[in-house]
Amino acid sequence: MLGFLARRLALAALTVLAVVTITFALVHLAPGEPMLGNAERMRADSATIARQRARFGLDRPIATQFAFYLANLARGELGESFVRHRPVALVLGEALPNTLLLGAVALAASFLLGVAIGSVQAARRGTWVDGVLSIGSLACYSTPSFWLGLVLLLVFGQQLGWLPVAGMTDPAAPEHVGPLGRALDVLRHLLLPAATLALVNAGAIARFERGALVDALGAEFVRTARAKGLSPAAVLVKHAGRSALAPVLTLAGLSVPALLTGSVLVESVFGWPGMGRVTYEAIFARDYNVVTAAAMIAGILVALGSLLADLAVARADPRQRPDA
Amino acid sequence: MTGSATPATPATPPGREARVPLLELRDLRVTFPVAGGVARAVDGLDLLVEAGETVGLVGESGCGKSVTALAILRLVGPDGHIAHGSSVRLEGRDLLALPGKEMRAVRGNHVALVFQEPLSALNPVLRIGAQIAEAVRAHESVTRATARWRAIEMLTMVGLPEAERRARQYPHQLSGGMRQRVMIAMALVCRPKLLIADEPTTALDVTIQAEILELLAELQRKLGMAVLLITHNLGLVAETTQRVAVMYGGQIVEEAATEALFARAAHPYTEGLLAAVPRLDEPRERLRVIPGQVPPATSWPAGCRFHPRCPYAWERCRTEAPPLLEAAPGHRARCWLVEEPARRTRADAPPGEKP
Amino acid sequence: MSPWRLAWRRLRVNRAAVAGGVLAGLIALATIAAPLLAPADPLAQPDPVGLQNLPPGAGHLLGTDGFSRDVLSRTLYGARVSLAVGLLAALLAVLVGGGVGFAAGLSRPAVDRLLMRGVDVALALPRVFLLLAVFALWEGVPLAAVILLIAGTGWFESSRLVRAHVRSLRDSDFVAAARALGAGRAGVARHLLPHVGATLIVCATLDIGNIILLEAGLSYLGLGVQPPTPTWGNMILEGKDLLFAAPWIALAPGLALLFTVVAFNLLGDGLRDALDPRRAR
Amino acid sequence: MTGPLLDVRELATHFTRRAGLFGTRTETVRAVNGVSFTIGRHDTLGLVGESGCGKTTLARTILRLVERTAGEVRFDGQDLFALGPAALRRMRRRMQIVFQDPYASLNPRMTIGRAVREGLEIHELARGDAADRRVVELLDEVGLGADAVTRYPHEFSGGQRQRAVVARALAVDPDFIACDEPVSALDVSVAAQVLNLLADLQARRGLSYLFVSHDLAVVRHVAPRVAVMYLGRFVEVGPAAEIYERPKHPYTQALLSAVPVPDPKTRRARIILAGDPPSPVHPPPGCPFQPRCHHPLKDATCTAVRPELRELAADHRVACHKAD
Amino acid sequence: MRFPPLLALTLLAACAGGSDSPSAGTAGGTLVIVVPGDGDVLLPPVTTTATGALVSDRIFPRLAELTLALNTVDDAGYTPVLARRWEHLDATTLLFRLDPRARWQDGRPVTADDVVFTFEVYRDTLVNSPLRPNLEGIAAVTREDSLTVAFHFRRAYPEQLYDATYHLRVLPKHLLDSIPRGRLASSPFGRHPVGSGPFRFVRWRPNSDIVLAADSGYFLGRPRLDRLIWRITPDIATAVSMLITGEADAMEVIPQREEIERALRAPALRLVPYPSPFLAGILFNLRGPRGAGAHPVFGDRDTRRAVAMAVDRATIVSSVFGQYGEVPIGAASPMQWIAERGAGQLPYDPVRAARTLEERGWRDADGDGLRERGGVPLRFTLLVPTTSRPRQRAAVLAQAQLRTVGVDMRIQPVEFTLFERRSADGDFDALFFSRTLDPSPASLLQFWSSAGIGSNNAGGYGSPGFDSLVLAAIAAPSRAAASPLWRRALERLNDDAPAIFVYSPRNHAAMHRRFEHVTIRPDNWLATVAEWSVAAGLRLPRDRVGGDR
Repeated sequence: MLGFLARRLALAALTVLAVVTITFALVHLAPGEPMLGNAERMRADSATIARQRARFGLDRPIATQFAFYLANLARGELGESFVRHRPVALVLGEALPNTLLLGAVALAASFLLGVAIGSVQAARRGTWVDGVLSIGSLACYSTPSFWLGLVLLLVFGQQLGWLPVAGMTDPAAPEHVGPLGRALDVLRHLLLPAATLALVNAGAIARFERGALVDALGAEFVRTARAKGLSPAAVLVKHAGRSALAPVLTLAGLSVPALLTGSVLVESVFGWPGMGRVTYEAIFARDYNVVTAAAMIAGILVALGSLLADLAVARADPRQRPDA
Repeated sequence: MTGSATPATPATPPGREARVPLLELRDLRVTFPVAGGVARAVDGLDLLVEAGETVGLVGESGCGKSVTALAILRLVGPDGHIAHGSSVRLEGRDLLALPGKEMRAVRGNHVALVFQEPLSALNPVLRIGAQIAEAVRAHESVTRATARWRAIEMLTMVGLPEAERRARQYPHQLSGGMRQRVMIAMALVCRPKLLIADEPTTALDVTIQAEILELLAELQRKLGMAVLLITHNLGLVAETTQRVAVMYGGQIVEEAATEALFARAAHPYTEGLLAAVPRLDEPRERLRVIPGQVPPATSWPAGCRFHPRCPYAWERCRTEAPPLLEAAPGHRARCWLVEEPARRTRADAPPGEKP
Repeated sequence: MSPWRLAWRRLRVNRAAVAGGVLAGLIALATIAAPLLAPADPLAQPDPVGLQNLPPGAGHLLGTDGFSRDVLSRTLYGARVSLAVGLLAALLAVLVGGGVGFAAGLSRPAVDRLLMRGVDVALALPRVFLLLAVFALWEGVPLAAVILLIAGTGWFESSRLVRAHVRSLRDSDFVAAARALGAGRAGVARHLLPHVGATLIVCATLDIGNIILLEAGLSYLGLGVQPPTPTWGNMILEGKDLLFAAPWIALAPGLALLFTVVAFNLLGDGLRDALDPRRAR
Repeated sequence: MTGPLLDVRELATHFTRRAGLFGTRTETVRAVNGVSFTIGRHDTLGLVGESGCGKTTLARTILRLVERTAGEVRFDGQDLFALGPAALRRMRRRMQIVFQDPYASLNPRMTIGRAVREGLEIHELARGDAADRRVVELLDEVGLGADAVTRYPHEFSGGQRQRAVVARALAVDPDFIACDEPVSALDVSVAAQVLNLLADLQARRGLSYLFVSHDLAVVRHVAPRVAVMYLGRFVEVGPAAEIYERPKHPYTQALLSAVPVPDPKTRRARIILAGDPPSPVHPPPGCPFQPRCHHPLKDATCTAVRPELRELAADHRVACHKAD
Repeated sequence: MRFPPLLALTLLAACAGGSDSPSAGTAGGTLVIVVPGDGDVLLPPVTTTATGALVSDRIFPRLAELTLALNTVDDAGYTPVLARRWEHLDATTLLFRLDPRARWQDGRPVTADDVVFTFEVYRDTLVNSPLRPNLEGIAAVTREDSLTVAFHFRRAYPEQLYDATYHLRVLPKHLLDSIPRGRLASSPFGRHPVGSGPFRFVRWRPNSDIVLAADSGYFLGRPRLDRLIWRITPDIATAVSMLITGEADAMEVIPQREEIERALRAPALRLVPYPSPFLAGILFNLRGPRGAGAHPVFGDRDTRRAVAMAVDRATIVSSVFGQYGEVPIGAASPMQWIAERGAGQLPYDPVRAARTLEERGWRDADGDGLRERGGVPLRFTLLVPTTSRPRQRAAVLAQAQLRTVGVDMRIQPVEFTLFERRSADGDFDALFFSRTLDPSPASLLQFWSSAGIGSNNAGGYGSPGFDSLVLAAIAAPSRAAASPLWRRALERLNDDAPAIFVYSPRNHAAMHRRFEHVTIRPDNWLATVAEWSVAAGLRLPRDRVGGDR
């Protein structure tokens, strides 16, 4: 088990190093200047720019810069944002929990929803219910998230007025509402963006769950369970469902990149103060340090997702436990 | 023996007419939709099993014997369809007419199944103790702890050492023989009246097979249940059953007391089968073979289903489907030879075999 | 009957797959025939004041956009880029992925492990993030480069699938038999290629939908193919600002996108079922 | 030419495999662990054993489909493991193999004709029309019609496929065929057809067989000499009549006693073995069979010293300290 | 909460009279402003974002403020803020007397030292304030006594007061002195500023919101509103939705016609029009590649004029902005006082444009509908920043119009920083610029004079005649004297057509109807926000939270 973890962590570290290297090369080799970021009001002369470049070490050869960057990274320093004039760790540290909240809720919701839909489909396979849900989940899966987000915003935010259209909290709300009130406020703001991400992802999970369940329902142990006299629900949930869990968990773990991608689009539609937006803005502003660090965090999250999926699979399927 | 052409009802052992048989199958028909049409996997099958006896159901792959086992418990769905007019009676109760809930009360409780491949028949992600306890709780309102205790007791009974520890293990952590013991424990934990064992030892090595057979015999003695043993292995049938039914083409083609059948097979298929098996006890230079292949279940031949492969077949066999005919008391065969025994003219030479 | 024809038979009776195939075919046909079908020049701006943002009606079946351009014509022409990117990138991705996977599957363990470790790492790269960075940082990336980049970052999954497939087949009895007959590596490869081909066809079909979505997402962020050339992504982008005022501008390409992706997914699912070796027995 | 056709000496084949899903341990499977025997021309050696005893690995190692760990295999005097690629390829013409599963041993995407033709082409035995004619001849020899040439494996039954597999092996006109459980997957009536076919071919072509099976009755039927294998080693080798009538090794005895005989009149006492066969990863010390041995004389020697094969009767050798 | 429009108006009228003087009883209200981007740092000299400037401007006041008339030349156009009075000692010295009541929000008085310190910060190259170039006219700032500072100018000119007050927002020396100048932007102070203005900093949640509260100790009187909240929402459609649902109250400008119309349908919203400081157009590069020689197309004045005449600016404005935009008269934005009617750009005349092009040798020889000369096609590439939808829309419209006279204009959307870089390097054929102009027309000099070549005059237009006209106008002592000079300068520019001035939006701030006393100064739309209020009867729950906490 420990050996397995060590190997996986080594692989994850390798991945993160690759991400950092590629991103670093990408942003530093690209045309454009970070020091001109948001320069509409900035009328700096070339000497000033040169001094700024020197201050951030941008005048040195790229290999040297990379060596410095890695050295700093090893000390846990991510550098400073050129645009926000703040340590990158702070900039991303504030945004990351928000994205994690959104992503985790969306992941959990999409998992539950996807498994539920897939289960109903598998239980009613071949019927019109299956057909309708099939088309529905395929349509969800095939819908661009930005588009779905706008539609949900229009319907539930603007037309029906049930939910706030943007932001993570209501900054104008009274501050004496207490922790519960604040949590409810966040929840209300969370619903639409999380639903957007969850619906798209749930489409994928439902399709997968249905397939895994139909396979499992054809397995001999399901026949055994039925021969024991179990009810169809018990057979579906306890026997087929349990054994279909592992592949679906894997898929859920692997959907971390998709959620990260979705967060870039969805966060800007719903004004969610998360990492996707910070990253997107940083790319355009050529805020090198933020871009590289964000890529690194994304890489860590992706690696973590697949690691957690593996652990969850080992939990769900005793055959796949390392000590089995 | 008369040459009566009237279809015989399933054999009822003499002296038991008054009693309701444990299991009675009448005109069982099961169909499956397939790409090329409809497969008639079981096609008019009659079979009786009395309480406490061991009956063998023998046949080669594709003859419909496993489908029969599943059909008894209405487990052929969702693809399989049990035709209207079929009847499956357990102690007189028509199982095919039962509502779903009552049918579930029969499964595992009155009639239990043991399958061929214990590794795939056990749920890989559940502990074996839980899988057995689940069977108890499905039929009896007992506490979780009681069900668990019953499971461990049953595991001990099937000879699993360290039952308590094993109950916490998963199927993949057991050997093949142990897995099959678990399957048997699971089937018997509710003390069923009938155990249907579908090729229970085929996936096992011969030494393990011997263990399991001993175990089954012992448990049958202890628990007094009837066993329907489904197998392709004639040796197994000979050693363990009292009565045998041979299946071919979705039907019973011969049925008799075990000794009678092995002593003198009435149906040419049974005869061919016995001759084709390499024998440990009496080595032969050359095996007799049944020529050709089993026809697909979508298109059984007209007349006798075995006639294209039968060395004795004559015109009548090609056109008229024979019913089960009584060749001797308690010995029936689905063959016109029963009526026209003179036609069983065959030299020592095996039937026309392709080079 | 050959396995391909069998697969074709199975595909033909799969209603969802047939619907997907027909839809995909119609979309492809409409794309090719866009100059014949489109009622107007997709770039023409007959009257950007008087005829702008017209709702769907007799003159313009799907209305006009903010420039008075015909939305139907633009949607038809927009399919060209979306489909070209989807088809070409998917094709390229599965060819590269298939090649690497095939090579890894047949290579010595050391080479195989090296290739697959590389793919493991690559799979964990945040793909969209990197594409975003490239398209944002380099201006005016040409279409060919867009296709190459999407394909170049999208072949890892298929290489893993193919490698796993090759591995499983490599240990099969028929390969052992071929080796016993004296077949060398090329001979074994010849045995395996048709099997891998089936995997690749399924991969590619399912990939098309994903890539079309990806391209739309990038276009939506203002990257990728540039105006006035219509693509579904940049049409949605243009229409997005007017989503509330003139919803048809974004709705038309959005639905076209949805239908296309659904069509290719249905077809891909059907192909997978039809080509499944487990069903080939 | 003198000498045996096949001469196997102290052959051992071990596999290293990664254990557990995550492959953090490695373990060595001693599938074949020091086996010697010979097969003459027009001769058959039957090899029986239960699953996992190494019999299939042995068959594959002899054909060099698997690389050996130790020992040597001489075919017609030539050291098989000393051959270069070209020489090995020439040698393959003379040795062929028939597998257990006729479904798996034919490429489902290749016609029967192409499968049979493959060997002809590789060894340039025939081309063009001549090859076509030869394929039809071969198919005819195994009892398949000429129409099989253009058909695919899935269109045939198991028995027919096994005939096609035999035709493929015959195409290169071999001297020796390793038959690895050739009829285990077939129904009784069909198995008899294939067994008869193999016997006919041997008679007609003067072939030699290594006939591997778990079914003692089948082996008795086809082989004048039989070897019993347990945990990677031969425990008993000798003439069939000797072994079946007077088994010396307790394992052979148990094996024979366990086979059900299709005759209700003969009831014999089965010897029930204790426990399961040990894993070939951790073979027990001393005699590999001792943990399950029921021999009344079993003692400390059995658990300490591994018995070698010793000749107890003419050509009848047994690896047991206590056998007599 | 929404109001029926009639009721809202009535209430508005009813309350308008009574609440003139802010007192504790009538104070209240929360203004939620939706903005597209987050701020960077809340420190006026170093912020480079619009949000950073808008927020920090509320915390850090100037010495004096322009009145709504935006008369930059006349000293009477200013109202006192931190400086109670000012006087010209001589032609190059301006003396400010600070208001003794002015206090920093930590209680310390605002002193002359703070002003001197402020000037040093703005001028320091290490600080690298974007506003530094605007202070070149000021030689030094000196402390006369604790409440008096003197500004020393290099030359005598009419806009000295403007330069001394407009660009500088006074900073607290006692809080900033210890911070190295190069680190000012990244100092914690920039995230938790302490100023001397009407609003205090409360909270900043990155990418989410920034909250300011009324400072009850503000020496010029507590603002009527309790709180100002900026909500950061990058998506314009979402932002407008927030206005409609009432999640936000105000937005500086809605950039597209369709969105404006959508907002107008919301009964609780009204639009407050104000002249735009904004000007956008197509700038031609007159220089050849790498600044050498003349541009093959735009080096020729007649060709430029022809291209300009081929673009139907009125149609573009109608299409993109409808009634919410206008065609500028030239290089001045509508906000600037020199932008009075009379002067005008070249007319839209495609026939004349085509004729001119023919005369200059640009003919369609190969019949593809596009002109060429000597085998060289009449083709150029227009850079448009990806961030601006209106510019992209206008470019696509212009592209189609130019095609009809045989000019092949290719649009290349480029990411904003790259756009800036290529603009600065002169690496373009043409680009779609957009500028927020200062109230003072003097800023025209840097964009169009020969002296500006190499910095802000990206197109390389240089005309001695224009230069001398502008210099004379800047030196003119009054608007009346300067006006004809400016007019001639603008006409000169239009005749030479170094650019096509395509649009100025007619800005409309979106505003919830419950706010009253709303006036908007075009150069800084929240300049008077301290005077805005919400009548007690119209208050929403969020208006009753209370201000000074």
